[in-house]
Amino acid sequence: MTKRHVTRRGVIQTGAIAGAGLALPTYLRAQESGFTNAPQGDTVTLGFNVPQTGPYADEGADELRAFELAVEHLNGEDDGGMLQTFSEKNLDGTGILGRRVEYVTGDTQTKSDAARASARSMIEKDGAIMVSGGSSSGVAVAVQALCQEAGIIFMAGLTHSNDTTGKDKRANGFRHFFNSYMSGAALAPILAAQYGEDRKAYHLTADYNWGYTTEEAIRSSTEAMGWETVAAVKTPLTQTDFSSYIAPVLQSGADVLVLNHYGGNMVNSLTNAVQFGLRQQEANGKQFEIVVPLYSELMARGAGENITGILGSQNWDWKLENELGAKYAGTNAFVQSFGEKYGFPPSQAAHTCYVQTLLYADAVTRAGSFNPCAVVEALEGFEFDGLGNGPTLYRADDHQCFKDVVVVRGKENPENEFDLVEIVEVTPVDQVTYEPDHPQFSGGSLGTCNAGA
Amino acid sequence: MGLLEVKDVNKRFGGLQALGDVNLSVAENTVHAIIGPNGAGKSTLLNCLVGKLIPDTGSVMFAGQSVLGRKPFEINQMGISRVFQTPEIFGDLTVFENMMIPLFAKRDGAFRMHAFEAVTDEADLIDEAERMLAEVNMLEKRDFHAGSLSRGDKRRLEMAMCLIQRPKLLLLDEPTAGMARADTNNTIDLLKEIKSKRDITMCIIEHDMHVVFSLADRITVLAQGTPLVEDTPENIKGHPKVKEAYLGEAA
Amino acid sequence: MTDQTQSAPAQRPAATSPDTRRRGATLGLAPRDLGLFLFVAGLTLCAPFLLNPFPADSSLAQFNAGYPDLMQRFVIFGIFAIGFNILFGLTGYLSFGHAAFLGVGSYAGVWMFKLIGMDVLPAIAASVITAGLFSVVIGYVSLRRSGIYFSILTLAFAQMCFALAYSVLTPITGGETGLQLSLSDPRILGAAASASGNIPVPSLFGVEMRETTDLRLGAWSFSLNVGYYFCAAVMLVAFYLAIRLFRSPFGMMLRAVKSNQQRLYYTGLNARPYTLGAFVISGMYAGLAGGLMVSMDPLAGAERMQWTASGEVVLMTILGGAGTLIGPVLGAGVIKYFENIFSKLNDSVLHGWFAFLPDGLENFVVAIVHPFVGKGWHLTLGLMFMAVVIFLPGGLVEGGQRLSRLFRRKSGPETRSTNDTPAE
Amino acid sequence: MDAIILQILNGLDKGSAYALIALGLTLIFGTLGVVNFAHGALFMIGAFCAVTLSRLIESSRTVIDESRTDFLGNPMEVQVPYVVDWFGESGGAFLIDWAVPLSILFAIPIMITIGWIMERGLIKHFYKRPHADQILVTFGLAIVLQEIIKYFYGANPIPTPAPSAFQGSFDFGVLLGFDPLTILYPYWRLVYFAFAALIIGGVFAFLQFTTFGMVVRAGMADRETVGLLGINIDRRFTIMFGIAAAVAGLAGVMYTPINPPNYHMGMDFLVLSFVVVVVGGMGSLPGAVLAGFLLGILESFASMREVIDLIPGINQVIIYLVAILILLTRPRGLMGRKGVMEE
Repeated sequence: MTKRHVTRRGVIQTGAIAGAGLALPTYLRAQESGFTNAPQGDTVTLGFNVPQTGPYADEGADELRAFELAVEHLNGEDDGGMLQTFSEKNLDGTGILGRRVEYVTGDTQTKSDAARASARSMIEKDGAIMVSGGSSSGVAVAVQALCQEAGIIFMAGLTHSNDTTGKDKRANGFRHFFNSYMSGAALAPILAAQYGEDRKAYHLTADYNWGYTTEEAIRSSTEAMGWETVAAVKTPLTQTDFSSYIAPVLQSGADVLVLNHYGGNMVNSLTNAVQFGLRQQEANGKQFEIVVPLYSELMARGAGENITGILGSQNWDWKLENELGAKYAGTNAFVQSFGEKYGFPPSQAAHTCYVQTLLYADAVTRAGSFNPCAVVEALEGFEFDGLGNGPTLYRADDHQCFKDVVVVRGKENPENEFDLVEIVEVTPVDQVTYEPDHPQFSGGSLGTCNAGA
Repeated sequence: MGLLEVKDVNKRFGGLQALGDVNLSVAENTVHAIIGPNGAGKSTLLNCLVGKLIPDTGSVMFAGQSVLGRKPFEINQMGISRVFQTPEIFGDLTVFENMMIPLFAKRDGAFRMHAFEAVTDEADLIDEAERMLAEVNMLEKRDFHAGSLSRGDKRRLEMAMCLIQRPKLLLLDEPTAGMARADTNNTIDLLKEIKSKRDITMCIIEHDMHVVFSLADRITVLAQGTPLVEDTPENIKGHPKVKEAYLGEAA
Repeated sequence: MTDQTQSAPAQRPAATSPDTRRRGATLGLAPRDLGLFLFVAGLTLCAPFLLNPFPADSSLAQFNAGYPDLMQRFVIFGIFAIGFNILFGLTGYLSFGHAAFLGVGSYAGVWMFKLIGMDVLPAIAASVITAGLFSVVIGYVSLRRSGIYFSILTLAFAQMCFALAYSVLTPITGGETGLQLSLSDPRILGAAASASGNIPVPSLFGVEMRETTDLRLGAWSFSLNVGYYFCAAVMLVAFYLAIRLFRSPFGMMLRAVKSNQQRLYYTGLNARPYTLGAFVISGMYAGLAGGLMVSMDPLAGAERMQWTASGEVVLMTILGGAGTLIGPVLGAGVIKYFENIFSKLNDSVLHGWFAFLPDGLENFVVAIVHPFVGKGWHLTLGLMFMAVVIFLPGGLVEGGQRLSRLFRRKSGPETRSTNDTPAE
Repeated sequence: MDAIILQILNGLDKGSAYALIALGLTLIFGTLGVVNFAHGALFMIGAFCAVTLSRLIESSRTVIDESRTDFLGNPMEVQVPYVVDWFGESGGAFLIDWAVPLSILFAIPIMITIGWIMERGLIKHFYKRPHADQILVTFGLAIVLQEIIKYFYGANPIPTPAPSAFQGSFDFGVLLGFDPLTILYPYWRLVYFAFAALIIGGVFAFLQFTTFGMVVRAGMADRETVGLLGINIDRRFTIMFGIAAAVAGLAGVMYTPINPPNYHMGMDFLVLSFVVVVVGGMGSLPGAVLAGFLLGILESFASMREVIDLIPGINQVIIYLVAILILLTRPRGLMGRKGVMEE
């Protein structure tokens, strides 16, 4: 084989023990295969990089449960979950391309440095061929860039910032989760329908990238509906008490408060807003309302009954198929096997991670190769169904999935801590689709796929 | 003209007049003692000499230069060393290193970035340090942690650290405070020995008359912030004002 | 805050610098220091082998740390901790904001990659210089106070750096996602994109930092990585300079600052420039570490400036042994090992290890171990901090000393030294 | 004007949390000279006392309700709290509703015990050790406590609402002659402020007017002398440690309705509380309280839209900026004593 690329990894086998060396399994990367971490022997290793410490540890734990479930299903254990409903029937429970799936886990700590360290150890030490997971956009973007460099596939977990498939998109990275723009586009018409078109909004925005893109998306969509934005105030990431940001809201003339917050910030700002009695007030002759663009069921649990009646958007909800019918097939199959195994329904973070794992496995199978470039080709422009979101497209231009977006509202009297939201409506995919060169996503390029080695 | 000339120094702390019109002249190569009852202003005066306090009015001249407004390290560089009431040494360093630091200060000034030279290369300084340690009978303890020395040894080390800089003036702040009689006598002998071996001016602030009369060439008696008398030890001994000041305090 | 002087009840000989006169110095180091330096050099050289003691496919391979990323981290954080120790170990000034220098160093490095080209030397130079400039300013202001007041000043500066970098300075720092390279960067002295259309990777005179050779010996496999050896070489230089500094008059002055500032002033020395010097040197070490970090992995995240990161280097230094030469490096290694190895042990790995046990017992053992690994790795780390500081007051170095004393005692009482082992 | 009054209220409220934590911290840190990185963890444990008590009160027996099904289609399990069995519907509901205030009684003995164990079992041995060692051991302890809580309660925040009587807002503006609905302030936050004032006043009164307090104050000023007088200052310091832990714990209990507690809330407050204590001045209890309120109020003002528009990012750094300015103009913070933790 002629070496076209600069050698990044060579293999020296000392002659005397070359025979023994050849018998070596997964750990080694084979130069000959032409791509990083080509599976050796009869197994293939996937890397699941989730927050296991820090504020998102529970979300990470839920993602990890989904990954474990996906691996079991791929290996033909358990009931197979969404494999039965998936529109592609290539996966038959014999692993991926006949290789048994193994996995390694790591802790992102929700810090881009730690996440990259953990991902690098999966790549360099454990020979992972694909890395997935994550619970924040900072981490997703950082790890995606790393996977691009190393020449392996990154299947993003929960990451909602436009940047992941916008200015920071990478050829080796794929996102199934929806994004800020889609939240805005999905929410705006429903907000207008529920609260009227003559509304004045006050934004509190987390002062970092994800907050910026979310605020921009919600503002532009709602303003297009006729809403007016009274003010937008940025709040520090490390803020725990939002009282001083909430208190002036009523006096500002606004009648809707939009909380562009996630996780702990969202729990606290929402709790504080309800504490200040905003929901009981009237402003401009209308009932005052609060909107949380990105709902996380897990974190919503922390806000308790404060979420009652609050509108927001989700990538998926475990009640979809029950309430809206067979279009969202796959949902029940997944909920069933997840619920059987763990005793409670899965979160949207779990769902997206599970689906990403299956999509990767399927792409490899269709491509007939673990080569990242072949996988990229298989995933680009791929249309599928039966994974819980209805018909979905993996767009080639930016590696973003396009599917319906669920608009939810905090339930009045939740029966248990897993049933906190009710589905209000599903915004069809057409309404949330945008051009690849949309200004909110401009400034980056995919580059070319990198197979490493 | 003395080596140290204090003129009309006043210092107030709030309503308290700590020093009032202090005039003092320390002649070169003498031992000058400043005595006085508690609260007489001895320590305040000393602190004015070394730059820790700045007098409200008056002047302090050392070898023809004013020390006022200078920081302690600058005053030291002018040639004044100070021995503290409780020995101030570098407790975490070895005895040997304690000796090297004043040597470097003497040679290199208040600051020099000698980060990549080796202490062990300074053969001349090492010899000098060891000679000095030998003089104060501490050579065998050169590699001890200074913090672990006995109080007497600490006192001797501190003196050695001051002397190795060859100061023109050595200020001693109650060098025998809290010492047993034997230790006090040892210290007196040490100081006498030091004095006999070199030209040095000493200014001792002392409570203990025994020490003062054993060592001093001249004595200034301070009371309530003002000098009462300045004279030779013989004359001070029977001076009525002195008796009054001390007895007055006692009564 | 300085370490309080502990006066021993009895007189005892010094624990430091037994050689006060140079005898047969090589490389400007006394024999004892030279020995230490060669020992460390040997360890770093052989690290890829020493850190991979288990065969690649054995169940204990999880404990292998000999992969490029972690080895690089060991030496980079070693540099960071060595530098921190120059300030804290010698002068006793406890900075709680040193991560800021690592952070600005990283940003400077990435900006060099973006603007100039992918060679690591300009990037590292820019990192060191930028961190140095920051530390001059922050040090000049903070050193006006001492003790806890100094610590809080440095903490405040670093937290400001972090908060601003994460938010309003996003155009310069990349904010939440970190500062990263892109295909549209100018890179005036290099190519904007590699031949294959990807973002080029950091290199030294054309040799890519990530180039790795896998060496297979029987069941074992060892990764020899260019980046690691580059970092290791830099660390050895940094370590060598630190030894020289410790043994220099300057280092002695710094220890004098810690021991008794009053005496220092009355000995004719100005402590302020000495402490500032130490602060800037240690800031530049931090910048160097930051520059190396982005040279190995060209992304700079704001979190590396957070107080937790500053706290981490404090912990590394104390854990290893503050004021000792090798301690901080050891501390850095231990903490990074925990972070990267223990966090990756999950239940399926545990079941793999204990598979030989009967089922019930296996589950029981896994359940016992489970809280301490994987997502519980923090717990193990916390327990280790407590254990070390309770049982080994001088940090890991003291542990090593106790072991070696024990060993010496066993091997022959006549070699027992009355001296405490020097603080290395 | 109303906006300013609102922010002063906010500042007093934030300030009471800061002051309470700083008060406990300064009792330990500024007086015993122990750098206690575990103090934030004590605050967190206090909050989880409230969580635990609510859970205990809500502990239930499970009844299968055949008429409903759960998400997997199995018969629904319904939880019936024991207190409902014991005290009837309304009595049980009342207990559940008032869980947080009730936790105060529950938390005091627990926190004092924890503080006592910490001091006797661990901190005592570190009084004479270098600060570096104190940092390492208390940081280790903080991590361990945090991880234990995480192991049992998870990483997510846990909602612990205030009693329904204290939900909603009080129209503060009307008292001051503003139009109705201009200055609304949540009842519970007002309760928190009053509670903080009470605790702070209590601690000061205790130190000021009891012999115990006098000895402790003397011990703060000069530990050795008091020791020489034959007074067992160590035992009193142990009790002080218990009190400091209780103050931190109570601050945590009462904080739970304001923000749902999670296992790392202590770490979130840790750095801030150190800043508050140092800005107040080492060894000064009034300084710590004053600095707490000062920083709380300044933080509130800095978060106003008008201020942020004027100086972008000011809300991110205000606390640190103020800390730097104060420490540079006043060498020992607002009311610090000379020589405490200056070396």
